[in-house]
Amino acid sequence: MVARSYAAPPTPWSKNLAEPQIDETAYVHSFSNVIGNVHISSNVLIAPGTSIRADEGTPFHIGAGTNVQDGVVIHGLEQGRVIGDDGKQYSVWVGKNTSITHMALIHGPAYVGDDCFIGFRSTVFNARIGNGCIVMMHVLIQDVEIPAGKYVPSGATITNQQQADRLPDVQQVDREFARHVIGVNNALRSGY
Amino acid sequence: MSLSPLHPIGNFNSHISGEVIIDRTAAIAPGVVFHADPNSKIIIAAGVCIGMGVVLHAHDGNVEIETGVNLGAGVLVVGKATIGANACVGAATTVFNCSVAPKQVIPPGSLLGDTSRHLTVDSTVEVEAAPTPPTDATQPSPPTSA
Amino acid sequence: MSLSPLHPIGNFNSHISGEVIIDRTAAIAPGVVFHADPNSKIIIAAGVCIGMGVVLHAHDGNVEIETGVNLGAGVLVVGKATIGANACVGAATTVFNCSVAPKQVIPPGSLLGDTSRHLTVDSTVEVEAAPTPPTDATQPSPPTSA
Repeated sequence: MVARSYAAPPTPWSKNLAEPQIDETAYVHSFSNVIGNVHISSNVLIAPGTSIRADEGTPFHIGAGTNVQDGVVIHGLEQGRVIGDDGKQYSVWVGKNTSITHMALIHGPAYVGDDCFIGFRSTVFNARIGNGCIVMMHVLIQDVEIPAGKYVPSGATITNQQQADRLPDVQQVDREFARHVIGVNNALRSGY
Repeated sequence: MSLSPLHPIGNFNSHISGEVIIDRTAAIAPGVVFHADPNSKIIIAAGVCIGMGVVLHAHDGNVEIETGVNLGAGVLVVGKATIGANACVGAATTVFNCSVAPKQVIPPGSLLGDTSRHLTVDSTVEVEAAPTPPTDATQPSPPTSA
Repeated sequence: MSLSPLHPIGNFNSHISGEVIIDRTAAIAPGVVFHADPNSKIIIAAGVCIGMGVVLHAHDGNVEIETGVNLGAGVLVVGKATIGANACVGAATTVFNCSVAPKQVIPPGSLLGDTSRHLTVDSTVEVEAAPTPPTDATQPSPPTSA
């Protein structure tokens, strides 16, 4: 699959023209915008209409088997970094086998762990989301660290750490619903 | 619930794939994504207006946008859905696997058809959220390490 | 993967159809849809600023955007409506078959006009979101209705 991608434009804080590094098994749709220092691992799906621009905060990492769906935006502030699982600093780290569904916004500094689900139109900004979390739809998560395995219901606004600490654990029914939604999305892979 | 921001679209190309039938009197902004899975269709009737950045994804059934419907910018419709004639769906609304009746007016930022587990996450949270608890607990921003 | 088509030069990334009259001093962002049904008009006066992703759909009457009006991104105006001189309409607002008085300031995400049927969409969810007491998302403070 030929990916249309671009070097980040030179800026006062980044003089090099970094280009994305995309694993050859990843599928990056040509109508997506992938710009700058972005590492895309094996079997990642980047759908059309996505915008992944490492032109301010940089670099980004997207782990193996992760899906990034139509209309998703990944971007980062110039300042602020998270520590990725490899111990290095990233503006945005997304782990393995995670689903970032339609129109979600992941704005760095942000860390999203492995096996997570980020629902339609939810926003993650200046936050860490532990492995196996399920974040439903129209959610705002900002300035907090969410422990692994937590469930964030639709419409929630989680902007202080007490709220984050009291979130309920993911239940089987939540996994099933997320799988249902992802099932819809996975059909995309065959479609493209 | 906070109204999520409209994403400025990175490019103005529209992407249409699968079986998509668009009446020639429909008005469609740039930067839309219409995707019909196999055995599903997207049907857009006469006089429909569709705003920028709208995503329609038909899956396990058809997405039908009936005559005279208006979809504001950034609307997302996923699954099997009918938007009834002359309905008006506000910007940044999500419609998941459900339908909107004819002539209905849906406020901006709505979420329709969400059947996930709804619960009141410890409402006690409100209490200490308000009186600004002094400790470092209110000092989150943990990820910004560098 | 098909080769993407060449785009005609001069396409300014908007969709304008029907009888639409735009003053040459109006500033219009890309990605808008202006659609006037037969026997309806859209009239945009001098000094108007129109944000990205705005949809104007004149239906059974005219949509008039008077001098100096500002429409934020994603605003949706449907039916017959006048936005009075120097009014300021916040992003993602829906104006359905009603008018906004001159100089009025409408908060973002509002729903104005005929809302024959309100759905309480998931408003239960708001409970845990309480720290930022949301104006019921389905009901975003319509300050004026026609």
